Amino acid sequence: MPVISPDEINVILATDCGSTTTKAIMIEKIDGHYRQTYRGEAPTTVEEPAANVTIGVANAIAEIGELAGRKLLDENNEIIRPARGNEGCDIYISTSSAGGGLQMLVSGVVREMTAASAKRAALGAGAIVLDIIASNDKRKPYEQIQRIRELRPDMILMAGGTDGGTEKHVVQLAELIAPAKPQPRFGSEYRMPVIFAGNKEAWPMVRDTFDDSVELSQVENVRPILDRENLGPARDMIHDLFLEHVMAHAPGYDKLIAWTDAPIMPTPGAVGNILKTIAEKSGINAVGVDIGGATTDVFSVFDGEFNRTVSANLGMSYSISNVCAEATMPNILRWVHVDMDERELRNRVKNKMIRPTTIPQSLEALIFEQAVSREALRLAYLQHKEFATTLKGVQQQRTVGDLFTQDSGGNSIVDNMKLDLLVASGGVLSHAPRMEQTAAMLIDAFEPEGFTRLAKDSIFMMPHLGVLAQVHPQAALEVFERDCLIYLGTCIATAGKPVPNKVAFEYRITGDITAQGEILAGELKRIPLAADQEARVSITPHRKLDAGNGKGQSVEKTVHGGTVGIILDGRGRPLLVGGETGYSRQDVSQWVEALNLYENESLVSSK
Amino acid sequence: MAHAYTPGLKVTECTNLRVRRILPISGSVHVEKGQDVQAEDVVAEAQIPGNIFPINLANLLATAPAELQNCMKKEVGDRVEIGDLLAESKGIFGFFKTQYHSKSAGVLEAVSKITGQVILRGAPIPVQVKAYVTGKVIDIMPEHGVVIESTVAFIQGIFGIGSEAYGPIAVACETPDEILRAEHIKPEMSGCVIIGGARMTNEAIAKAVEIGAAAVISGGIDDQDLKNILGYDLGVAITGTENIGPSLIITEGFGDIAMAERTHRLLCSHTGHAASVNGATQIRAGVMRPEIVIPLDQTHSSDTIDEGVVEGILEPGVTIRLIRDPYFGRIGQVATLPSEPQVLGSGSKARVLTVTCENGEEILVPRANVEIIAD
Amino acid sequence: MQTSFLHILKAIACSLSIVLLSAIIANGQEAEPDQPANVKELIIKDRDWDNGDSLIVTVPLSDFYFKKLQDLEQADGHLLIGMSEEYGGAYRPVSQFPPNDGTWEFDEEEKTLSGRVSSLTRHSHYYFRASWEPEEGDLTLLAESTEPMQSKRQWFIGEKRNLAFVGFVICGSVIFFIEIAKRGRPLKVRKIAGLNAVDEAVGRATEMGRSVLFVPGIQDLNDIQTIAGLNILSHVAKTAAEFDADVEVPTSRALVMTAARETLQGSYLSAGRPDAYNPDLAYYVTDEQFGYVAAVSGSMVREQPAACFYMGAFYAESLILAETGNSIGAIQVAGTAEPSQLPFFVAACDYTLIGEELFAASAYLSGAPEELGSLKGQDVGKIIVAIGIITGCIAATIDQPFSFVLTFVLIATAILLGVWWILSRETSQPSLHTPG
Amino acid sequence: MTERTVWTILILAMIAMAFSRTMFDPSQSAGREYVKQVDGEWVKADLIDRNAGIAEVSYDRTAGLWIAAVFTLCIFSFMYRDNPFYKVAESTVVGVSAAYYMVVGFWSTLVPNLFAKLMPGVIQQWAMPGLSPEIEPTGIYYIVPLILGIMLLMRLVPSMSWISLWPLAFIIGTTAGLRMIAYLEADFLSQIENSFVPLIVFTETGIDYWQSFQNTFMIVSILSCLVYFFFSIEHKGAVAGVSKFGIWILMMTFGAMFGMTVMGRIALLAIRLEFLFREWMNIRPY
Repeated sequence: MPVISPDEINVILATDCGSTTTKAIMIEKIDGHYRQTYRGEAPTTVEEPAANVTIGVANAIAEIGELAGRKLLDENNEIIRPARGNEGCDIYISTSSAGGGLQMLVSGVVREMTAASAKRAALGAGAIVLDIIASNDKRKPYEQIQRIRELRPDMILMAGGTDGGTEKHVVQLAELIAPAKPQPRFGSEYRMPVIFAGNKEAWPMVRDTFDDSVELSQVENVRPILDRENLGPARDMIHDLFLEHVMAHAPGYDKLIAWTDAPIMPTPGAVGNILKTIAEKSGINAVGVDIGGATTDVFSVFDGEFNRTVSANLGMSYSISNVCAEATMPNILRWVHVDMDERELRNRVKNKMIRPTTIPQSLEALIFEQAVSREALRLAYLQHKEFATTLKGVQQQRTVGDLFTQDSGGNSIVDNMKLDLLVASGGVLSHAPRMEQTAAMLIDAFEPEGFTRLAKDSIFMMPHLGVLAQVHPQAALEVFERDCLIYLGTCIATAGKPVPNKVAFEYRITGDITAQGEILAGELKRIPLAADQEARVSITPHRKLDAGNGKGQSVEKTVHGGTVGIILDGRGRPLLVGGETGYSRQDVSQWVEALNLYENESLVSSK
Repeated sequence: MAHAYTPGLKVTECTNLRVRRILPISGSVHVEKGQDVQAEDVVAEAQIPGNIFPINLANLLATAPAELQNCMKKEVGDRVEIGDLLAESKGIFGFFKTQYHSKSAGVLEAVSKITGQVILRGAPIPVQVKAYVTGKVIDIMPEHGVVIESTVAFIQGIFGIGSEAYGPIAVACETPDEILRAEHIKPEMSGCVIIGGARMTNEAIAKAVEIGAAAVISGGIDDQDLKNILGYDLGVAITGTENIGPSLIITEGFGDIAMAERTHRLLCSHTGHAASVNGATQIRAGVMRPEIVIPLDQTHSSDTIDEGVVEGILEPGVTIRLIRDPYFGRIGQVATLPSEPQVLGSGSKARVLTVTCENGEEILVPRANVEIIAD
Repeated sequence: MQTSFLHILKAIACSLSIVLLSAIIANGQEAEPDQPANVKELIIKDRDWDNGDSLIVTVPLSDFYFKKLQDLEQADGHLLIGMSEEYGGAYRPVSQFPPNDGTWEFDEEEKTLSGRVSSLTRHSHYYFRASWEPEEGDLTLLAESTEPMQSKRQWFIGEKRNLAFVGFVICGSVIFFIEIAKRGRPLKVRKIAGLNAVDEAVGRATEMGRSVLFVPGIQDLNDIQTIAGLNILSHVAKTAAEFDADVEVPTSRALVMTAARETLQGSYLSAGRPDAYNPDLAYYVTDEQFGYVAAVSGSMVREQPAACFYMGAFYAESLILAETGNSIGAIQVAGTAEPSQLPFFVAACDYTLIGEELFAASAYLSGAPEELGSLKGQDVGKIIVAIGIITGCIAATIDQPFSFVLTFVLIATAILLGVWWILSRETSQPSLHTPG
Repeated sequence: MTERTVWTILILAMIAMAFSRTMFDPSQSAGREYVKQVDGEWVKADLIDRNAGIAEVSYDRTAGLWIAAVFTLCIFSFMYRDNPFYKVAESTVVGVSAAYYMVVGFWSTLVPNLFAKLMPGVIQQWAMPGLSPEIEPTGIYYIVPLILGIMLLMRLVPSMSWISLWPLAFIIGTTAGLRMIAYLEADFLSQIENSFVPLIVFTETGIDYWQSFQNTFMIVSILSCLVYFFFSIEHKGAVAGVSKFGIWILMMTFGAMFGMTVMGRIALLAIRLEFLFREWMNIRPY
């Protein structure tokens, strides 16, 4: 790969090979700033008949080339580098989630401890974790072996034991995995990569347990002592092996690897990378979500702690039926303010599942789909909160005074009150006809508290920027701030259960706009504030509610606008909708009206 | 752009079908290149290593794992039967010996010095791969499988449950819009591939299970009925391992929907012919649709297709089916393909096309919501 | 554990029936026909509803003495009851009137005075004499019994009816709640801080390749705390079995060791890992308190368990154990009902179950209907205590009889509860409906 | 290496000191036990007896004194860390006490309470000469504990170990039953009764405010502690406040008890040190 100094980079080409489409973007240096300029798309060509990923990549790049009037590919369909005049680009980078991305099996001793660390390492590296084998997963050894056999992961990560800790359990796990002889997904052309990131003293025994049929490697322990996690080495090793083994055996990837100027990253890993970089640079807590057809990824950075979860079967097309099964129909329909026939809907859901590419045509279908997405996001976030916890198994240092607040480890580090930025991406969120709908879905599903800025990834270029951040962080940051995010506005909400018919909070806005007033319990109000505007908002909540400074304490902050503006949310947290105690359908209709979510008056009033 | 790629389901009267029949692990192939095979012939066979029975012998004998080696009465590699003395502890002064008699049969595979675990491996599990379609072996992948080619009538369904099944075709519903009810299913259809019309009812499926049908094929199914049959709400469209008796295939979708006229006609024209059916569906990357394969007697000269996704080109005049509400299930012809995206009722902008329905009505739908009915 | 407890329950039932049967037989033997007193002077009756240690002596009095005794101001002497094992033998005084110790009663119509004579031995024959003992001068024999009298034991001791009532209410509510729990009604128990730490502590031990130490106190099996400790052991051991970690249980009583082994085996069985059970892990050390402590803390320092549980009755050893555990960096969870030892555990352990939380803990952990029900029943007992204390204090304050105040307190409580119930029905609705 | 040297020197020095003290103690009482004979029994002699010349050194008691002192030091050595000296002391204590309790159990429980009841004749001849050889009428009932005991021992026979569950159940069951009555009576009713105090104490001159406050505070404390131990209600809202108060009361109690017990422990330590300094080494500050 040619080494170019970052200053000389003017034209950057980035692709993301998804499982169905390959998306390419071009970033150019204009007036000293990096801007994203053109984008192209083409179907991914990993599977038959093309069976060569570079064809799709070339098609997408060709589209950019046409749009930009720039010659990017030569006669052999190879990328022209470096950029010269109106030809070529300086660097080319790519991510990949084609063929289902990187699928891993992880193992650890205690499910909540080393196995959780191993899972975090794998998820952080951008993998989908197929299963976790742990000593206490309540399965019998033969069931575990059966499971290992059934799965066809791309890679296995073994953890377990602190350094100097248990050897017995670690070797026992190895004794389960070795005889099961796991088969890699992409045929038998290569040996299954197995990474050992457990008790280093157990390594010789683990090594003896495996024979030559696997590619065994060792990295530093993910949990050298129980009180500390060390995920970096394992993540790096996963990336290396992903390239070396998994990618290299997918059709056409050898060529793609040769093209790129930076190692290919799994798409979710790249998204996490950019989010982490942004949160670090701006000193904020951020949550990102990518809701796809089959899975929903949630990324969070709280106090510098990065976490990612993949909710494998929560998605809007392939998995839509599963969302309905998990959330149950009544929970979905509580977000719907018009009458719908449940039996009919069930069949529609299944039809969407078997024909996942269809899009809602009628308003009614859109309303339903957005209701489903609220539940999918809510469930995914719930899973994320359960997973993103402080470490478990840490000895507590206590004084006598602590006796009566005996907390244990493993509390969620996700705190909606501390959340500063919520970024949405994925079809149903990005392609919603109105930004208000995106904002409403985010607020209803994630229930942000206090002051939270909402944004959406305009054309899902976070993966590209994630890889770019590795080679050229400055360019990645500039593009992220200028072109990647479309700010929707700021949600201001109070935590706690508001007293019905009482004022939830009073607000006073100064700055580019001025306004003041009261928000009643259960009320939702939108105040327009454009993306380039700023305002100072002061909130005085009811004495039972908390806006960030404690119950009844007022909070003042500067907020940024967006296409939607400021959303003042007096519905309280947790947000209870439906059922007999929650907000009624009438309330939901009022919210729809307040945010002007859907145009069709006849539908809105036909409740 | 005057055309677009859309998914479509193959419904072909006559085609050359190549199927790859691959073993999950390497084994032996029983046929030779050029050989004619019947659908239910076993073409390849492999032995999956047997189940593993880990036994924590060190604990059972109350000895240290390191000493376990000395207590073993069987060597690694020895055959162990149920009740065999597997190990005996040394005891004190030759007294108080503890014995362990094996509770499972297998081959002693390993004795661990660290964990005190002994691993017995049960008898290998044979896996057989059948030919699936009657045809000719055209390629052999040594130790892995074969490719079989056959001239067939080939019909893809949209969704199915259950795995491979074989049987003669028996028509239960004479018209494609007739709902498949229990009374349509006769006892003589036992072992047959039953062809229904529109939705298959819960009772009809129950009857099919009762008489032991090989498969039931119909236009649609109600989600509630599917839930009743499976016993759970299907979340993800990855099927093939269900074991309800007959394999079920729906050709159009969920709800009250008639089977496509052409599909029904094709299936009826092969009444009595042997068919191979596979209900396995996987709607994910690497999509797999259920299929009905009816081998034809004589070799026709026609296009060769591989199993897999079929893509067609959307052009004016092409017959399509609308696959999304509010027009779900309607069939029509592409009238125009406006190149500019248009705003839909939902407020979204999307690429659209206009369709002339069978009743002459012209409607505007997003291109994503149509499906080519291939021929 | 479940199965062994079933066995134990069955065993209790059988043993009880054996004991009852033998008691009935024994009682039948001792019942002898009543000898009617043919001499009329003293009427001796067995006292009803007692333990068989007292008789009622009724002294028929002449008008002279009756008046004299009724008017205490005038009495210039005592009525003395003498008792002897043989007729005409040495009568020793066993009771006198006045003063009235609360057992003496006048009968105006019959002109008699009845009193109780206690601390008698069953099966023994007694003769009585009632004499007048003036302040100065000799005794005057007023009446005597000529036939021997025996005291008899009844099935129930009437005086303890309060106890019986409270016992029945508490046991009844325990059984009631057990039945409710068995019918599948979810019984909520509040979170007990520190219990969730069991998984964490055992997990830590597993990961670090160390053992889990469980000390069930230093008392024998007849201490209820030891039993509660063993109940918690069953949960700890089950968790450990799932994690495949070793639980070491040094005991200071042989019986506790036996019970601990039983518990461990049951836990390993119910965790589906009977092969991982190693009886040697529960062992007897010594009965000697400090010998035991020395051995346990020695082994703690040597084997460095990563998790230590102290559940049961502890005395002076609590601080030694807890400090040793703390020094080796183990997660420690303690629970005891010995008030004097709680401060040490609180100071040195990560989590402490205080007093009754120890007993509640096993119910909370298992969620078994029997245990949850008994916990709920005990809560009923606590309500009784609270009502009793409040009533007693009010009674003491306004100087009225206890039962009188109790009536009012109960009525007030009932009214308040009723109002609360009605109000809560109106305002609150069932929680968010989540079907499926 | 250096550590070992240091410790060797220290220990040798200690031994040397102990011996030199024993040798050169001016009163000749360090490291020795004197005895005198009173009515044919040997009892401990004090300084006066020695001055009177009726005491003599008892070698076996002196050995006992040294063993006690050395073991005390061995146990103290645990304060530094685990070491072989501690292990020796620990094992000895454990072994001796276990054996001791076994013997005690046999002679003070089994023999007089079981065998003596069942076969007094044999026991009289063999172990308890004071016993009446006649079997008591109730003696035969003791066959039941004997059978239960034997059943308990069935644990040693693996195939019949289930039998031992029965006596175990009997023990647990009867204990629970007996304890419950005792508990209800002693802890439940009597404790309730003891807390019956007037909340407002009237005296002849009016209200005794201090006493009233004390009583009220006590009752409120009891009730709030009771709320803390009430498991049916989640600690939220008002209940949380009350139980928090209960917690504070508990904490104060714990603090007081902590102090008291620590004082007790220090006294124990003092006794041990006193033994070492005075009885063993005869070092007295006066």
